[in-house]
Amino acid sequence: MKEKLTTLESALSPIVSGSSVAIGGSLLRRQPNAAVRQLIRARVRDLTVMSWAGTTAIDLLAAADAIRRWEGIYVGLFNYGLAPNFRRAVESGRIEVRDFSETAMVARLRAAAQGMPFLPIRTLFGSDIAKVNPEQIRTFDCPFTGQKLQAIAAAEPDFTLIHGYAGDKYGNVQWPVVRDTDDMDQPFASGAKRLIVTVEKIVPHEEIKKQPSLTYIPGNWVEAIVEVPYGAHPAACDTLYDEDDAHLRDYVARSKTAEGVKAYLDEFANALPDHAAYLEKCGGLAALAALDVKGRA
Amino acid sequence: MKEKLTTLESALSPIVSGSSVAIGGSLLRRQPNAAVRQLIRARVRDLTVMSWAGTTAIDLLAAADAIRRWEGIYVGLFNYGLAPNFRRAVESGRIEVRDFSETAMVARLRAAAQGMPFLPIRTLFGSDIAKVNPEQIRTFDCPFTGQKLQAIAAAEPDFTLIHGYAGDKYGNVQWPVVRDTDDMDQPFASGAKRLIVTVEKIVPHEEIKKQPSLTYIPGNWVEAIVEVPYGAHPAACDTLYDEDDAHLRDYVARSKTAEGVKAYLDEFANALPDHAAYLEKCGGLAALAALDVKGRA
Amino acid sequence: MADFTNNELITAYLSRQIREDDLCFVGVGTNGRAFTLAVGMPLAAVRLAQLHHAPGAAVYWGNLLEPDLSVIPEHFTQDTFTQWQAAACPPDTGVKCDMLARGRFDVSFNSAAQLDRYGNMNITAIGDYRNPKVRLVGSLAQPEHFAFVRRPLLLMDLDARSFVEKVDFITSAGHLSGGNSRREAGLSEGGPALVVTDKAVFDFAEDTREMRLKSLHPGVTKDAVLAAMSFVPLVPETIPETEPPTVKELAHIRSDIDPNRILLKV
Amino acid sequence: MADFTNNELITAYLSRQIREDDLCFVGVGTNGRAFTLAVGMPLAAVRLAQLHHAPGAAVYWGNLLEPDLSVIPEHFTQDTFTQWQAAACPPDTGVKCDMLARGRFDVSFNSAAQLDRYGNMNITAIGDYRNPKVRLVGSLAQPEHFAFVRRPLLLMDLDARSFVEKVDFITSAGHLSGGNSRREAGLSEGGPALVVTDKAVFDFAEDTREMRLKSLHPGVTKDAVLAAMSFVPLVPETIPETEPPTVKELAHIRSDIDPNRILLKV
Repeated sequence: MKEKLTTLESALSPIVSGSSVAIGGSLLRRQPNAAVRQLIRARVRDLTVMSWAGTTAIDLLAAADAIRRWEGIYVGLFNYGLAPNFRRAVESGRIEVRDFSETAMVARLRAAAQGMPFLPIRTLFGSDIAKVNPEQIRTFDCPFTGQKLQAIAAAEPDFTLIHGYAGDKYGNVQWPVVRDTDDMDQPFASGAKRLIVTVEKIVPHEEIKKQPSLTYIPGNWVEAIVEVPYGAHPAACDTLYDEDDAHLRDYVARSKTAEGVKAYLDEFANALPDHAAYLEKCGGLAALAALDVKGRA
Repeated sequence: MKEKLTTLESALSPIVSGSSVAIGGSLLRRQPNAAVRQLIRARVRDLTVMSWAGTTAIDLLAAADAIRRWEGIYVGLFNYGLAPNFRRAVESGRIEVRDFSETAMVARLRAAAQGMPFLPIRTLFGSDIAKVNPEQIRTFDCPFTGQKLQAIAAAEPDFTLIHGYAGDKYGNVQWPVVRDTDDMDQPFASGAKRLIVTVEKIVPHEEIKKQPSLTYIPGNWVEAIVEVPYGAHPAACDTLYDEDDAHLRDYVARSKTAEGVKAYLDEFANALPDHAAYLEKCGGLAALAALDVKGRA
Repeated sequence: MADFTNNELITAYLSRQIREDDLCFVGVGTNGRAFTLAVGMPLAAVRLAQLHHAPGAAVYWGNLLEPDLSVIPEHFTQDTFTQWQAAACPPDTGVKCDMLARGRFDVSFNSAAQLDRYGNMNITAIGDYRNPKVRLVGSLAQPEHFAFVRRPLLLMDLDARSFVEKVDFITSAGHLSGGNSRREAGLSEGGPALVVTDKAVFDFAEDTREMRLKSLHPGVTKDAVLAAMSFVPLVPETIPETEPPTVKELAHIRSDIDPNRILLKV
Repeated sequence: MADFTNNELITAYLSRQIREDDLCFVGVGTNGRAFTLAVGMPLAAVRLAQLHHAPGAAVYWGNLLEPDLSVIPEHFTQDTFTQWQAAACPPDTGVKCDMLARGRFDVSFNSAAQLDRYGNMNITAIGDYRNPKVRLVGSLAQPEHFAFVRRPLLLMDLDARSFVEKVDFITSAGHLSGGNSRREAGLSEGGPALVVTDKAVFDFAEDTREMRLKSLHPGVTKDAVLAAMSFVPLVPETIPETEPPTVKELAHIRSDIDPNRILLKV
């Protein structure tokens, strides 16, 4: 097996301005926020970003003016309301959006995983989602029944970023048996061209290979793996730690203005050399442990 | 939740001559053989049978002259050679076959699960598998790229039969964390119209709901669930018991002739009232325990 | 009258829409009043149906299929969801999408920023899509609900900004421009069935598919309803009162389902 | 010569076809000589490549991705597979199919009941499809291997019944009728790369795509090869000898990989 363990800086260095990037996680779970802060530090711009239910990762990138186009099912802050910076950027015309409903986005991810240029659905008849996007959503006739169907173009991002629970140095990433599965991280990984994974913890391969069915991202699919404890902060990593309510409230408050969030980004991303410094800035591992939920090993 | 626990006889009684039935398991794992012996006892005929890598279940049904048509990726007896009774029936013209390669069969199952009349692949250009089956495999043009693709018709069996590890009375079936996953039981279940599941053991719902991510067949999809210990015998149920080598050798030997296997079927299916009698006929639970592998609870 | 709250009235009403063995979609998000509308009353309504007349009714909530609704925790952080017990927790959300497209859902609970005369809804953008006045959250599975669920139930507070003549963006196609237009667009029958608000209940006329006042909540006048809408719905000659909760229903809600007023808080 | 077995020769030859980071498909089935061809020599060849020159080479075997090949058990019952350790064991076989269709595999090991001049193969039926003389197993993922794997390697004993002018049924499309016919049918480049037999190795001519004698195993004559085939392949003027295993390769095979002769038994 090939060793793929590296640093956040090195793993993300291929992502340059203008790249397309799929971002995993869903709602306040497993947002790859440590990776996103590194992209912000690296001053990457003009990204095409794809997501499932995106929250902090997308809004942080929007705040940093790193997104040119977004495609996905949702951007918001879950129970913290609309995504303030994403919203501001869309309303000001800086971010172009293309919406996909859930079956449509699922079709896009599965098409990529299956090596197909499209998959069919029949959800979006009559919806303006299809009307505004003839480039990626087209009506065609079923070759068997003749009935009208909608072809949804495959999602083919240059890079895919996922934050996971635990992995080995070969890039094999495992999930716990009991977990919150309300996301599309495995389908995102299945269809990825260049897959970069951050995990809470690197564990020995000997542990991984005892329970191979817990590996949801095989190392064979992975280009680089990085250990970033609390890598989803201020969002949660289910089974390990909860969302940081105080931090999120502060983020929302400071995001009321572009200046406010600029100061936030300077403080929590740009002024810091790396993820370790971010953790210190957030009070260090001792303070962050207050977010831990039972079960964190 | 709705209670779905019943007997093999009652669960299978809706399957009548002429029905189409998808049969789960793969190679010598989790063949729903107890259910198949019940179908044989019930003298069901003219079935259209779909399978992944079918072995004992398909060959037993063929031996009983219960199959009119088969569609799938493989029928054989794995390391016990070709499937003698299936082979005889196909060669004599009693069973009509339509072959599907693995991506084609996967497309059929996923199409059914997704409520689609077809899914696209691009595997079978130049293959006679497509040439002999224009009813279910058709070339069409990608609505985006214009490239040639092949549409594979959804698998829409009337019934789906799966043998699983453990379930509750509501039909929720769970797998162990470490298992042999080389099969398509979950995709078969996802696309089923009427899903009938046999399991090695009925466990309390309280056990199931503690680890909901181990439920691979939600009770919501299930019409009936039946407890049949050693329900895959003489095939294996991975993590619980191995294949019965002596029984399989005897079966293969007796299957050399139609008369031979007729006697086998009389002895192990027709002459017996139920699965309990079959287990007794095979030496009872004490003898069968010799097949157990470590881990059987 | 008034020995029950408006939330109790709505919850009991919704529960009566749920039939034996129905599979119901409930969302997970938001807080405050939006939580009550999107999560609290729907969960309470299904639980009430389970206890009252539909023991086989089930919920798909987040990615939990048939979650145990017998105990409701005080707070909903991530770990609350992680540890929630359920019959099944499929490997990813794609399974739920497949079940939607396959027509396995009977009921969904929906709400929107805008809803129009024909039950088209908008959670995507206010104003022009490419240059929006307000960018909303996107679409989630709301288009799927209107396309595939047998009886989508809308649950929204009546408000002239939300109940508009024509939505700015059709996220979910309801009855489109009425009549047969939904079928002509390629959608199956179905679409939004009922709109349950804090003041009244609406359905959609069988022929024109226009929104129609179906019942007024106890103490609410027709004029109060019309004043809170930007279009005039069909109004029948006689409008019945929304049937209030029974003593038994109230007892279930108060004692068994939501004793700590988590679900029906605001 | 002859201080190595034919199986060792083939295994070492195959291992040299495997390059660093190659992902290789290996089957799981059968017993006796068929096991050696389908499972034993392929597994041994990949393991040899890992030890010798391609530490990043990987196997997808059954539904195990990167199984631990460092210890080979005596018997292969179901439980042997169940307990085999690996980097990953995806939720169902569909994941492997997707990886095939996505072009993630570099090498596959294949064998067939019939193989023809253009590398088309048949594991479905001998005789007429609808009225076969012999019904075989079907197709499995053999069509996928020839359609999507970069370098499919055929591993078959040379036999006039197997090496036929034209297969009765094209399960897997090889180079079809030669020349550009494979591309014209809609398939990507690729298709069968090498045919490794117990007597000789074949490749396919760059222009006509006809099977071509590439090397003779030590001690085997051209005539012995042609006598074991039902068609005459392309035969170059000079035919090199199949390169024998090195001392180092033999040591790996005998001491590290297959000390108990499970994989290269028959």
